[in-house]
Amino acid sequence: MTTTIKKAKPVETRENVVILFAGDSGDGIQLTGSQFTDTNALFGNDVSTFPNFPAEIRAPHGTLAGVSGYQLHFGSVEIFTPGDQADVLVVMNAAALKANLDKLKLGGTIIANSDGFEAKNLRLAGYIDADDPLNDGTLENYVVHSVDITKMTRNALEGSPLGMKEKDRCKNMFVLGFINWMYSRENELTEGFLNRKFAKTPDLLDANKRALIAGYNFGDTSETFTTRFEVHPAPMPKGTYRNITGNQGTALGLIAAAQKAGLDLFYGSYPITPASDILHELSRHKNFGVKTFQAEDEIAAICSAIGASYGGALGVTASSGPGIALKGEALGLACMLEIPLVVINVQRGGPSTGLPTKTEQADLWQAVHGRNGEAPIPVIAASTPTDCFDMVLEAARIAVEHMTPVIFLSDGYIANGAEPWRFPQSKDIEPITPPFATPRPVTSSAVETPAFLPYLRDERGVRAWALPGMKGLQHRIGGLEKEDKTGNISYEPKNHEKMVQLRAEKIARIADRFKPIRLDSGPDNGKLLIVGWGSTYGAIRTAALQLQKEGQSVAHVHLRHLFPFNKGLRGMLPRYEKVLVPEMNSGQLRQLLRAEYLIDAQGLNKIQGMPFTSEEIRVGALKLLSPSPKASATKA
Amino acid sequence: MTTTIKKAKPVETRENVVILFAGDSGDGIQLTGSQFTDTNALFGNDVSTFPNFPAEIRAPHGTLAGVSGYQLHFGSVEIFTPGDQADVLVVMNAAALKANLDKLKLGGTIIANSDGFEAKNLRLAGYIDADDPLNDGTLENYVVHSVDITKMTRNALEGSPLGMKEKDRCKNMFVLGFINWMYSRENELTEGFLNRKFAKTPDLLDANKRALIAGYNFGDTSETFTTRFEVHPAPMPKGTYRNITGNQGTALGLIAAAQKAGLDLFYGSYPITPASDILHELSRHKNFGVKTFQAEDEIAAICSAIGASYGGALGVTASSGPGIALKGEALGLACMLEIPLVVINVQRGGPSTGLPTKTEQADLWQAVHGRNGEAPIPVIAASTPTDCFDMVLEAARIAVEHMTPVIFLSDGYIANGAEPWRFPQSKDIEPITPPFATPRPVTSSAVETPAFLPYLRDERGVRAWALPGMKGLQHRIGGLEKEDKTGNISYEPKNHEKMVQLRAEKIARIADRFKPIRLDSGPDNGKLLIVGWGSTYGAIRTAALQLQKEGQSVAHVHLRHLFPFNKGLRGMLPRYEKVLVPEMNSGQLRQLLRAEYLIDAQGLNKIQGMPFTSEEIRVGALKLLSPSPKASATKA
Amino acid sequence: MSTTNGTPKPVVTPSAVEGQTKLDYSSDQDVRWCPGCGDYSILKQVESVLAQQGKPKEDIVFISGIGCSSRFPYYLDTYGVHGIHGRAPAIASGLRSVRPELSVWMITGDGDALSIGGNHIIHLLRRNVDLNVLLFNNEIYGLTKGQYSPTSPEGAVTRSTPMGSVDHPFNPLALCLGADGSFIARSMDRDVKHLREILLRADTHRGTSLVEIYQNCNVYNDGAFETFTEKATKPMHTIFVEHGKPLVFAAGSKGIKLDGTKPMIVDLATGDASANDLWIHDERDPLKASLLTRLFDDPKYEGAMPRPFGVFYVHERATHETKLNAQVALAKEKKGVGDLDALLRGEHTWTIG
Amino acid sequence: MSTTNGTPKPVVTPSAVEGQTKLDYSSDQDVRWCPGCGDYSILKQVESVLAQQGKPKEDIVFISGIGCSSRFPYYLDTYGVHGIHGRAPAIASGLRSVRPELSVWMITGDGDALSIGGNHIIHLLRRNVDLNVLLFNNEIYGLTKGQYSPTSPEGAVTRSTPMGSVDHPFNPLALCLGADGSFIARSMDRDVKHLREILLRADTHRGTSLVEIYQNCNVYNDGAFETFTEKATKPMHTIFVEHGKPLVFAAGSKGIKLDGTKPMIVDLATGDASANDLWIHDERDPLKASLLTRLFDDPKYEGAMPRPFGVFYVHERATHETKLNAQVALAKEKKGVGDLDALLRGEHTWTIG
Ligand SMILES: Cc1ncc(C[n+]2csc(CCOP(=O)(O)OP(=O)(O)O)c2C)c(N)n1
Ligand SMILES: Cc1ncc(C[n+]2csc(CCOP(=O)(O)OP(=O)(O)O)c2C)c(N)n1
Ligand code: SF4
Ligand code: SF4
Ligand SMILES: [Mg+2]
Ligand SMILES: [Mg+2]
Repeated sequence: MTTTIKKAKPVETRENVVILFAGDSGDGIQLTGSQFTDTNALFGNDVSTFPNFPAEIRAPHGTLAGVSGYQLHFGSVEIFTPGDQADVLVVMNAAALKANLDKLKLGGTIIANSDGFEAKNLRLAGYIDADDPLNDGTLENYVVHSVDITKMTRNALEGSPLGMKEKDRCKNMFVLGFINWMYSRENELTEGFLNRKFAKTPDLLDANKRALIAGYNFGDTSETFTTRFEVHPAPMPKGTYRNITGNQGTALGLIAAAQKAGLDLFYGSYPITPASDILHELSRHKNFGVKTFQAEDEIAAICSAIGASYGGALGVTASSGPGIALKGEALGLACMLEIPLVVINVQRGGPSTGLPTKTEQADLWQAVHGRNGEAPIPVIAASTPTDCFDMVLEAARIAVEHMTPVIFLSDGYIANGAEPWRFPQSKDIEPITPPFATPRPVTSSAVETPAFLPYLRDERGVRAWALPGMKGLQHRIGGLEKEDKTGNISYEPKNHEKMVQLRAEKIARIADRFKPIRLDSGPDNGKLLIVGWGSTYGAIRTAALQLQKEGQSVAHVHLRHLFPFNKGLRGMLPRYEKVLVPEMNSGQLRQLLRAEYLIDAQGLNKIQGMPFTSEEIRVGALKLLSPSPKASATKA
Repeated sequence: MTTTIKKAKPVETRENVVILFAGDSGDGIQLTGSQFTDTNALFGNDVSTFPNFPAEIRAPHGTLAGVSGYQLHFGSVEIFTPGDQADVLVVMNAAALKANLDKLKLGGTIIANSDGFEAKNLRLAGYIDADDPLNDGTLENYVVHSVDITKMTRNALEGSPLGMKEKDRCKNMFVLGFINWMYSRENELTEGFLNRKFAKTPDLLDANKRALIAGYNFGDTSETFTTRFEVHPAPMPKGTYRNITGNQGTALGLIAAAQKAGLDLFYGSYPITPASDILHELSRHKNFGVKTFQAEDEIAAICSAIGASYGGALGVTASSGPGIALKGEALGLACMLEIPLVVINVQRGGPSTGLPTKTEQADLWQAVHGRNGEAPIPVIAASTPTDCFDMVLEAARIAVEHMTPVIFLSDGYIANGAEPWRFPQSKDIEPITPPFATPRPVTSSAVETPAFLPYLRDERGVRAWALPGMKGLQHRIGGLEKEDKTGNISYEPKNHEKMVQLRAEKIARIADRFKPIRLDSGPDNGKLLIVGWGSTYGAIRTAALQLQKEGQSVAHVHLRHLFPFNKGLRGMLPRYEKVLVPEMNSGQLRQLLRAEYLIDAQGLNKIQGMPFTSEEIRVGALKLLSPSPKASATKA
Repeated sequence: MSTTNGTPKPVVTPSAVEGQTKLDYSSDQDVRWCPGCGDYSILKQVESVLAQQGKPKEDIVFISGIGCSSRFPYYLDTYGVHGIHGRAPAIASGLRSVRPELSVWMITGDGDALSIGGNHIIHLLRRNVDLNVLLFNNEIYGLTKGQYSPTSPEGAVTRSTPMGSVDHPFNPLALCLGADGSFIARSMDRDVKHLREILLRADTHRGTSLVEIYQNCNVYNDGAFETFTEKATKPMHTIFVEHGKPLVFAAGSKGIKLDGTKPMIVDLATGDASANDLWIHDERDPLKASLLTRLFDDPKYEGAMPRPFGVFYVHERATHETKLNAQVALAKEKKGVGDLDALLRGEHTWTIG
Repeated sequence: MSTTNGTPKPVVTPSAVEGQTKLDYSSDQDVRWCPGCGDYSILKQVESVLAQQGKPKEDIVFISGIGCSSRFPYYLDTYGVHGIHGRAPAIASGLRSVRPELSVWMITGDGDALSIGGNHIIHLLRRNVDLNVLLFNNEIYGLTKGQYSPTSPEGAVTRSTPMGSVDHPFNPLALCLGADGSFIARSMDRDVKHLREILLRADTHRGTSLVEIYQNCNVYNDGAFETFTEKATKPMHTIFVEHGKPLVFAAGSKGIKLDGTKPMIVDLATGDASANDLWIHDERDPLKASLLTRLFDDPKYEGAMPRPFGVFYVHERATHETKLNAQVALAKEKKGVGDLDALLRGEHTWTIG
């Protein structure tokens, strides 16, 4: 059914809204958030989300450790981040409030489930002698709506055959219904979703729908809510859109690459947060010839992918920092074998096991330098959820066409975050051309056949891909140094030096195919260039545009190729007085830039397992532009 | 017995001599070489050696792949390298000649075992239609002595009960005896060695001695050898010396460190060339409380060492490039746990399996950057065989006193090379002080005890070492991010950033204890500074001294601390117009220097699995000093 | 810390350490497993066993890998290392080599021990390092939210196998016995009395005591073992073996006898077989033990053999650390305690000036 | 390369590929093992088996790890990968997943397979990937010049154990059986006829065919197996088992019978026991197979059981790649061959402008 919007209550228009849903891991917060996201996206808003999961282990209900959050930024304008601060904070219990209050802007609105503020909840949340923040004035700087969501949901579900526990699980639908009302959105999309999800369990379907509608109607009827809001569609480029997370984008990009190369996709992986979802997604698409192999460990994962590539598939492996650390030796082998391989690192907080569910960019050095011997491997990074699709496709293209392993860097922030995607048409994706060798007639005796040269190179320094089964091309390859052209084992000093150089040149030449470098925004020379990479894109772009509005001479370039660099960078950097490199690490890209271009690049570093806010970038840039006390130094 | 030197034949004095012994792996070349080395060292010469093993796999007799070489440089002057070119080349067969002729200086002397130049040998060595180089004039630019060593050895052993095969195995002793004569050395030391080695096999003892003496007497009596040579003792610093290889030095340094720290030494390792000899050496010294554990793989090796350190021993692990690649994840754990650990990398040719028996310096990036997350770990490199002792001791000292893993870099060249060592007295080695925590009385109930703070730090940022068994200090540590001081798991954003900084500062502060940086030679400002690290020391020092003799404004500094750098470097580098960084890699230290100091350091890179010759360094430096056609560009 | 030979664990009577109650061994950290997780009951039994054994807390170390189960050490007020995934056996081996007097427990999961840690486990077992290894088998990867593990049955539908797993699972105890483990046992989270007994046996055994514990992950693999744990089905589908006792189950109504090497179920109620014909469990017989590990039928199938629980096999052989430390002692005895100066000087020296 | 379901290996008669002689399968690289190394004879037998099977060279792949043994692939004119230490099983598993029609052999050593590669081997065996695995067991690390390996006997004095090894060695076949291997066999370099037979059996088995081959390293561990290989001692110390035949040895003068689960040697010459009483070898019986693997006495000891050679166990079960590819086929059949555009568009879309 479709609820009809009574225009009873006044409607205010907003350009953009940041709403943060928070509750117990069990409260279905992620679902509420993603449903509201889809609804707004479908409506035509631009959106950006940031799901913030509790630490891997599920904590006791009601504790701070158990709080799950979902932040959504939607608007009638272009959106690049989930928003620095929330306009509205929806909390299902006391812990959710305590954990997220600092993310709400002063004067912001709090919608609290009063039932989650019982003495017990307050104690669990660590409110000293269980003072109820909803009533003790601590929230006087905010607009607080305290609603007994639990009770109202139960009422709405009277007569339902469900047990109390199951009924209470519908709370999140009540909230969603209410928020839909509040932002003048229909329940339609969610109803469709529920119809599919609970097709086999009519009682649950009925209950969830009733809660959803009850929430909507509550908004309509309740006295406490006097106004509702409207966020008009955003002026997005014409086209058809869908919503997508970074890990979905990565999975789809891999399938597209394999299809476009005419290869089977082999994905050898060992589960690890936050990379596992790529495995989950790919395992659902076997009808694309996708073969997923859950290996016994990360070493077996990459080695199985190497074996698959040797057999003529697109071999891919993925992990996060600790798992990538285990792949170093095999990466060296792939580099020696010179076969296609895509290695995905969905970065998380480190070092060691670190902060598995938090985001970070501290594996760049590992990607560029983390191997024994001279083992150059291209490194590519995605900057947004949708960019994951484009960049992993680029990684696969380079791997296959240049016969080399390629490292693709993502991180927990964009891997789990979602944004609208104007997905491409298959036909518009450029095909990938594997440099297959051409089989040769076999003669009955090996002696007579002129030896096949597996390490003969074309003008780009790329060798041919000879697959088992191809007649007359039998050859042996391995990790020992090879003789030029023949690939036979060779310890000859000059040959070793030559091979090291040939491998290095092959990788260096890949830069020849890159598109000319272009600024993301700003003047092509001036006071300050902000150089970013990876998931900091949205925050930097927002800050850069803001600074430009403010009349500052600031430009922004975002690197997708971390190794080799885009050749245009050499000319671009000197055109600015200063260079700022914001990173969620201690300055790893900065170190690479300084060594390569001998420029005194400055760092803006945040290592908190949380993405930058655009304000942090703006302040950091201002400090560099005019080291004045004005721009208060929010140490990022 | 002692042979008396008849002064019958004229004796010429030489300042220094480079002699290269070469033959089949089976010919006992390494023994001949090391015995002659010891004899000369004992006599008082300065010496430097370079054993050059065939590829791991034993090749068919007489083939090029099977050639084993041992180069010795000894003199009455200071010696820093095994010598660029040989004065004398001793070859047991045709393959040995073919493989090594290019290492002999024009006009040099060849002593060839004619029996090793039969048609079969010539074919195996790849001499086209088996032309005998000894007679076809190819050697006209050299002084050739063709001697049937096999026959003469057999003659000398007439009547010995040994079989022909065993008799022939004494050839190397004949050669040694002859060379002893040629350079006016006694057989004494070798006789003593034989007495010990063959104590239980009198026949072998007798045969080897007879061959040794026969060789000596042959020199004395044979007509073909008209002169002998004399190399006077070198003016070495007063003191008592022994000969030592880098791997021996490393093993002894570890034992010394453990003794000086009052700890047991636990060495967890998995065999790999060229690191295995450290394991072999240590396993012979269990009476020092040394426990060697041959783990199932490199990961288990480092983890067992971590477990041992946790238990209060000095935990050490070692490998070479490919094995080190496997230790990255566990290194991150050690960095998080903040416990002592020494990780040794005896570098070899890479990438991947690469050139296992050849030398290289291409694992520096891996050591400094090769981990996930922000995981700073001190990196120290040895520059000569004896320096291995000092530097691994330094590594252990830092590991224990600063509670951190430390990476110690050696390489195949110094690991197997030998030089005289003026070994220290135990009492002169500064003690190492582990920062043990002090146990506390236990009360019967956990609740009452004030919590112990395992991550409380002293002024250097170092935490205390609390060992299992210490009362009242029970605590739990692991790889997840920790709360400051308590060490409890914490995902709190600001805490993470703080911990990352605390760990980084702790490592940075280690530089406070370094001795002031000093030049190895040359003026403290000028045209060119050569910055070296690791095993290139001898070649660079020789070249630098030579260039200074030639009046060039060249200085040489050699880095032992690769991370953190010696603070003095910042002031030193700008005092020279140019900086040259010779490395057996593509420029890894150069990259680190450029990033840190923004200086346009130039590289001189050789990646051939072979050490630099001092001439290569000299020419490289001259090119930079005056890019003139004169200094022919021997591309290193 | 200078080390001693593998000294026997101090056999301490409960009273030995004054006034230690069970609570004593639990730490101040709040336990963070999902409500209802089988891990809680295992933690409880371990605490109770520690209390009974009464060893001083500071002489006990818990070492784990990564996984829900591997959070275990944080909850005990002993020394503890939460290691990296799969590597606990190596960490523990190093520790015991240098501190053989400590009591060391290792906590691991089916993924931690049998997937990434498989190699370390089998080498641990063959070396026979003196540890109590508790393998929490929930047939799933819990911490990473529900992928199949090496013990998940073929066809298991999990987050990484929407069409069902194609991997034939390990028979963990068969594998451990194949690796020459010296103590092999199985218990379950739900039978706390049995679990406690087995843990006690494990703690007293000198060598690697491997205990597989069926543990319910009520979030990602709920009920994986219910046939063995639930009242209704437990009697018919489980058999609790005890040394020297015949193999009887189903409340004494059924037994297992051996026809040569072939186990067969016999009915004891209908007197057509008597207890004397039955297979008598002998913990010391490696051959019979391997037959026991093969009683691994899927209970879903008609005529499935009951799943054995208890101590399958015990074999006293020297531990790795005992032999290692004995060599050190012997070396010191033969060569004398190392003299650093003699070592540095070596064999040949020469003096200048 | 699009892949097919695990198609049965083409059963090719020797004549199938015209004029292929044994020599045909050897490459142009000169073999670089030490003179006298046992590896030579194994290479010879493999070449002969390849020739007999007569598969096209380009359809054969040899994959190895690192070690003397692992140089093997270079010497054959087939496709080959000389991998990294211990990881050949993973490389081979990936290859077979995407190319099930190829014939893949894996060459490994006791260190490569059982030390660093132990985990991959046991997972390979449980998954039952269709490979012929030749495990060259010389009870030493050859390539790194003589350290002890996981199969070296306790007390072995090697370069890394001057006082003798303190590690209890693996019983390789017991371990492999414990990992549910589907084909378990043992042979030796010196008995070329037997070796050849076993290799043929291995090549025809569908699944992971694990063949342990006793191989003499005459440089670092000479004579490790001489009791089993030398004329004088071989008869008394070896027993060659064949399916359906009684366990007899010592030139028919002795046999082994089973007393329950206990093997005992009986004398056939003195008629106090007859062939009928003997243990009849049944390749399909996993329990008996595990008893066979336990005949592992050190021949040095009085009354030691003879060491069995031959095929211990064979079990036909679906290979991993067959099941994997079947799922792909099924998915295509059910959902239709993937349509990229449909995938990219997903479930909810909206259009602007
Ligand atoms: C090197 C590495 N790889 C992967 C992971 C991710 N990971 C953590 S625990 C785990 C498996 C957990 O399963 P199990 O061992 O059965 O423990 P459980 O959670 O079921 O108790 C995995 C794959 C990791 N932390 N480190
Ligand atoms: C990662 C890694 N670790 C260690 C080595 C060194 N290594 C090469 S072969 C080998 C063991 C060889 O023994 P085995 O597998 O029994 O083969 P064999 O030489 O005896 O045939 C070792 C330790 C290596 N190459 N790579
Ligand atoms: S996920 Fe499963 S195993 Fe982990 S804590 Fe929850 S219930 Fe226990
Ligand atoms: S070292 Fe041993 S195994 Fe290796 S080639 Fe030589 S004899 Fe064979
Ligand atoms: Mg589990
Ligand atoms: Mg071996």
